[in-house]
Amino acid sequence: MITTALVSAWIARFGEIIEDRADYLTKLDSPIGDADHGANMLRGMTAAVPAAENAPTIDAQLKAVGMAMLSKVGGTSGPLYGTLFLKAAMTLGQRAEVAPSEFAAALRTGADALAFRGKAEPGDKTMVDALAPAVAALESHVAEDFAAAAEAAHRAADEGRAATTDMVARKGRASYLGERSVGHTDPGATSATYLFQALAEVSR
Amino acid sequence: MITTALVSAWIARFGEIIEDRADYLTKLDSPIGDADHGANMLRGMTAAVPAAENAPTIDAQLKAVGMAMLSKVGGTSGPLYGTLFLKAAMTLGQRAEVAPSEFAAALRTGADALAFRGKAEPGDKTMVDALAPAVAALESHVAEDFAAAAEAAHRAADEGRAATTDMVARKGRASYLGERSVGHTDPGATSATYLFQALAEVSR
Amino acid sequence: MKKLINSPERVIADALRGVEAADERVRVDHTNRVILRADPKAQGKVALVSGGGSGHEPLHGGYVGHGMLDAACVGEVFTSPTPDQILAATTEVDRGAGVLHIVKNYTGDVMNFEMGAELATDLGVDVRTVVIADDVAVEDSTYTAGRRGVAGTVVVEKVVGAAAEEGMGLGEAAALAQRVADSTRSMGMALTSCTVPAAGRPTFDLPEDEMEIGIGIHGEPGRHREPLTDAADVARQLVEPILADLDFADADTILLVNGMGATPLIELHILFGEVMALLEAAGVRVARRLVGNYATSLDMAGASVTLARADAEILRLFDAPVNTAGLRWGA
Amino acid sequence: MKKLINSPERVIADALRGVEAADERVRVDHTNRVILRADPKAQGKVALVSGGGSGHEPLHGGYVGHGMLDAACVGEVFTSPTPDQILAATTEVDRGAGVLHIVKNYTGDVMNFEMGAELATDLGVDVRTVVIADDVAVEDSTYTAGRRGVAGTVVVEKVVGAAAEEGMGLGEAAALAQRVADSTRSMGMALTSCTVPAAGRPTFDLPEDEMEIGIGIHGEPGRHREPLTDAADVARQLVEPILADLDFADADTILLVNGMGATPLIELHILFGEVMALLEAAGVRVARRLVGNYATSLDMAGASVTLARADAEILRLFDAPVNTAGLRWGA
Ligand SMILES: Nc1ncnc2c1ncn2[C@@H]1O[C@H](COP(=O)(O)OP(=O)(O)O)[C@@H](O)[C@H]1O
Ligand SMILES: Nc1ncnc2c1ncn2[C@@H]1O[C@H](COP(=O)(O)OP(=O)(O)O)[C@@H](O)[C@H]1O
Ligand SMILES: [Mg+2]
Ligand SMILES: [Mg+2]
Ligand SMILES: [Mg+2]
Ligand SMILES: [Mg+2]
Repeated sequence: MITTALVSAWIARFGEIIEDRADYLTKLDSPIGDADHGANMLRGMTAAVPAAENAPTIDAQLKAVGMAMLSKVGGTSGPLYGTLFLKAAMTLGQRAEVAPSEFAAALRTGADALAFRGKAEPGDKTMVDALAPAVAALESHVAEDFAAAAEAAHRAADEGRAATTDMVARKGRASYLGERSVGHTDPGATSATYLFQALAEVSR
Repeated sequence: MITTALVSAWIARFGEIIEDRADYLTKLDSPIGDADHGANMLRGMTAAVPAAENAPTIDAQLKAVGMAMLSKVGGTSGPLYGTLFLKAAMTLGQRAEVAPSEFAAALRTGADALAFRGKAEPGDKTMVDALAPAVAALESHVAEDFAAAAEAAHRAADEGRAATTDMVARKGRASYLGERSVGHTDPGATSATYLFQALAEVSR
Repeated sequence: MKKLINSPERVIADALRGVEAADERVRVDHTNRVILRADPKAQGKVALVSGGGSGHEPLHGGYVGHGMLDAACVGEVFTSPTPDQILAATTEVDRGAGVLHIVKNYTGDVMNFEMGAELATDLGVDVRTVVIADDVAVEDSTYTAGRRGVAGTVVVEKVVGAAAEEGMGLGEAAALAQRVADSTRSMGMALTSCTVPAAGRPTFDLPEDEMEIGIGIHGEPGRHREPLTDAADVARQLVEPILADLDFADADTILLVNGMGATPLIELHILFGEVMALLEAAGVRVARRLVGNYATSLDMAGASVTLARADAEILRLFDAPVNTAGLRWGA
Repeated sequence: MKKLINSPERVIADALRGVEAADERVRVDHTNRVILRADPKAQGKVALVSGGGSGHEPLHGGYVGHGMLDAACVGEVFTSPTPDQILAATTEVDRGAGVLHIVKNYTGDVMNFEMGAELATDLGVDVRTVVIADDVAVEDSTYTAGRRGVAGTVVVEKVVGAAAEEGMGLGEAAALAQRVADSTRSMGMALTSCTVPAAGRPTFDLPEDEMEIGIGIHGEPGRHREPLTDAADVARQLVEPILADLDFADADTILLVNGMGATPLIELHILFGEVMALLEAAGVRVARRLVGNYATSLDMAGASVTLARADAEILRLFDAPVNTAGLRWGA
């Protein structure tokens, strides 16, 4: 079962990685963006980590993370990560434990809502390129073993992230560059990969 | 005798040296001034050279140079060089030839007027430190041979210029620096040295 | 990075403290990071809310005041404000006649204002939105996020601010805003990159002998990079794409030559002279002119040109009194 | 060197062409390089002439207009204008009531204005001169050229401009100018050097982690150089020497936080907040405030603080309507 303790650990670990990699994310956001993705994510996660820790149920934890992202981040990634967590929270009842399959389905719903909000499709060179394959992998492996599924999700995210490098951006700030966006890895796809890296690490 | 041809040649040669050394003069004016002395002198001499060429008498030539400096240069050096030439011109009648001693006396009068206008004394780290010894040397050697006198004037100017390096500035922009002006050669003393270098060269 | 700040984290909080101390026309809601008129509008008038990432000052906080904005939502540097900031501003300034959101076309700004508007609508506020997309440097195609909103926003805020002050209704004000937005085109260039405080280094490297044509106000790369030329050539490269994009003949226009933040006024005047010469040669009638730092990009050196077609109504509203820190006349 | 110019030689001519095209309030005498009011003052009123080297825009040309200057003489970059420019401006604006010259205290400016005044006096114009020396960074001793005139000049031009507009006579206006000048103190600092176009390289080198305290507006070195600190410390280093130099207690003051040209407004606001906090702690009453680029130094990054003691008359004149490109209110 997925517990509030696991969710707390997941969000805390995601926060740690973001803190560690904030400079790198901002660096990725410099040539094809506006040099703030690391700072944005850090601001959000600084609020999200304690909020998740103090919520009594999983849906309340995800909602707290979503609200933190929505109200602290701004920019493009704030409403998108906010949507991801808020919509995921809505699919779960007020429970302190949920089945792995329910949890995976919740994340898929969140990721779908994010893509809808951003009007982004896989291939547009956005965080969707990491998120969509990650939640798909999580769902398809969740029946076996959650740790393995989380690991598969992280691998899928990372492959999606890596694939953004050769893509022409069609959404967000990078799209202004057209063909010149090729050769740069998308910062949002990278932060999204960390989300699943954190999940894999705490699920081991 | 000093002829209009010699004065034309003198001013033209001064203009050439200024053109050649404008960057250097501006460089000298950077650490202890405002980085414009070369540009200032160049602007003035660009107007002064043809003006001197086209004037029929020596006093008219010197007046034309003075007016060019006064109306084209601005800053500190414009009124000062302007005063030098205008006051020198006033001491001479409307003649196409003057005796070397008259010429030397005219320059001394001009240099005195300049120092008076700038309220500067030798040792203040200004152009006066080159001009005052130069005109003194010119006057004291002019009885012998003008070429030698001009040569002596140039040597005296150059020694005066070199001595400004170790002085503490008490006039002009460099004075804001106080003790920190030590170690920098004064740009105005340097351009004034070129004036006597030109005179020595054309008098040979 | 050389900046007069206390720390990258405190930039916005400290700047808002300064705005509050410097500008008697406004008050600052520090919790929500909203700059509001000290002397609110009368009941029954449409209110204008704008905002966006910081770093573009005086846009938008410097345009809060009589005849222009009622509130500006202040995001982090180059980061759009959040929905709750927008909600707070919107409910605070509503005088029962509805609120117009003026939003620059960036994915983040559009999404956050969308969500803020939804929340305000849920609370019964009548909200309309106009999205400004005046930057001709970006191709407007389905393959991009669309054109960026840049300095033309100032013209929209000025004209519609005057209309709202006169009592124009929400629907009409939104339509007017759209009309001004549709009539406005901009194009920018950079000599140097900006440096985001939290990033600590320049967003992009621009060699000492190159310039970037078509730059965005967040340091987003432009159309292309090329050797640095002169003011006459830069003027041509900014004016030509604007004139190619919209017909400015047979109309009065408002011209804004805008500095990116680190460009001295003397250079903007040189550029202005070149732009005017080109527009005269092209037969464009310039009826109103602005030159200065109106929509900046932190410490970027560079400039943009904005041209707006202006009919008699737009000119009259542009000329109406305005009393803000960034734009003031007739009051 | 990265500048929006056509060539270093053409900077002033081109900028004047731009000023003429941009500002309807003024006309430009291109031969003499003088910026004049388009709509001259009425006969019988004292006229104000200022000027100096270029590169400090909007000082002085941007302050020509109703309620402030009648003419500004435009020198080359950082080079005082010449006597014939000053003569031309003075005779052109004299309305029979005499002309006040407002001169920043630099050897070149003082000498050229002196000679210009002599020439004008010869032609029968009644000329009085006030020399502004507000920069506390420089020791005022017989061993220096005296204190520099910097941003405090704006306050003098505004206050005396209003008085002249009201019809104050020449002697009284000169005395008022002296009184305001005597009540005004400034102190500046730089994060980076400026680059004079004709020089083509920065006037001084300032390492990436250092700042210069006490800088002049021509890039003249300051009091000392030290490691870059934060806005709170910079504010303290600018405010303390000002308060140590003149007693600002028991008086209203006018506060100007001025940008050197390349400092973004967001940083000036941060500095403003820190300055206000210090002044409040010191018991100084700030009655009027300005923040922005008012007296610049080309593309220098940095800022200065100016504080002026202001009695009721000075405040009233400061508040009087002014309509210039650089300062505008009440009109
Ligand atoms: N329309 C969109 N849909 C989904 N993701 C997007 C979209 N636009 C941008 N993104 C993602 O947002 C990331 C940038 O986030 P961030 O830098 O925080 O916001 P901003 O671009 O507003 O500065 C991009 O790297 C990309 O992954
Ligand atoms: N009071 C003075 N008397 C004589 N010479 C002076 C005085 N002040 C400055 N100078 C000279 O003027 C030179 C600077 O000239 P310049 O750079 O053209 O003018 P500015 O200082 O106005 O920029 C100095 O190097 C010095 O030789
Ligand atoms: Mg970004
Ligand atoms: Mg100089
Ligand atoms: Mg951003
Ligand atoms: Mg000078």
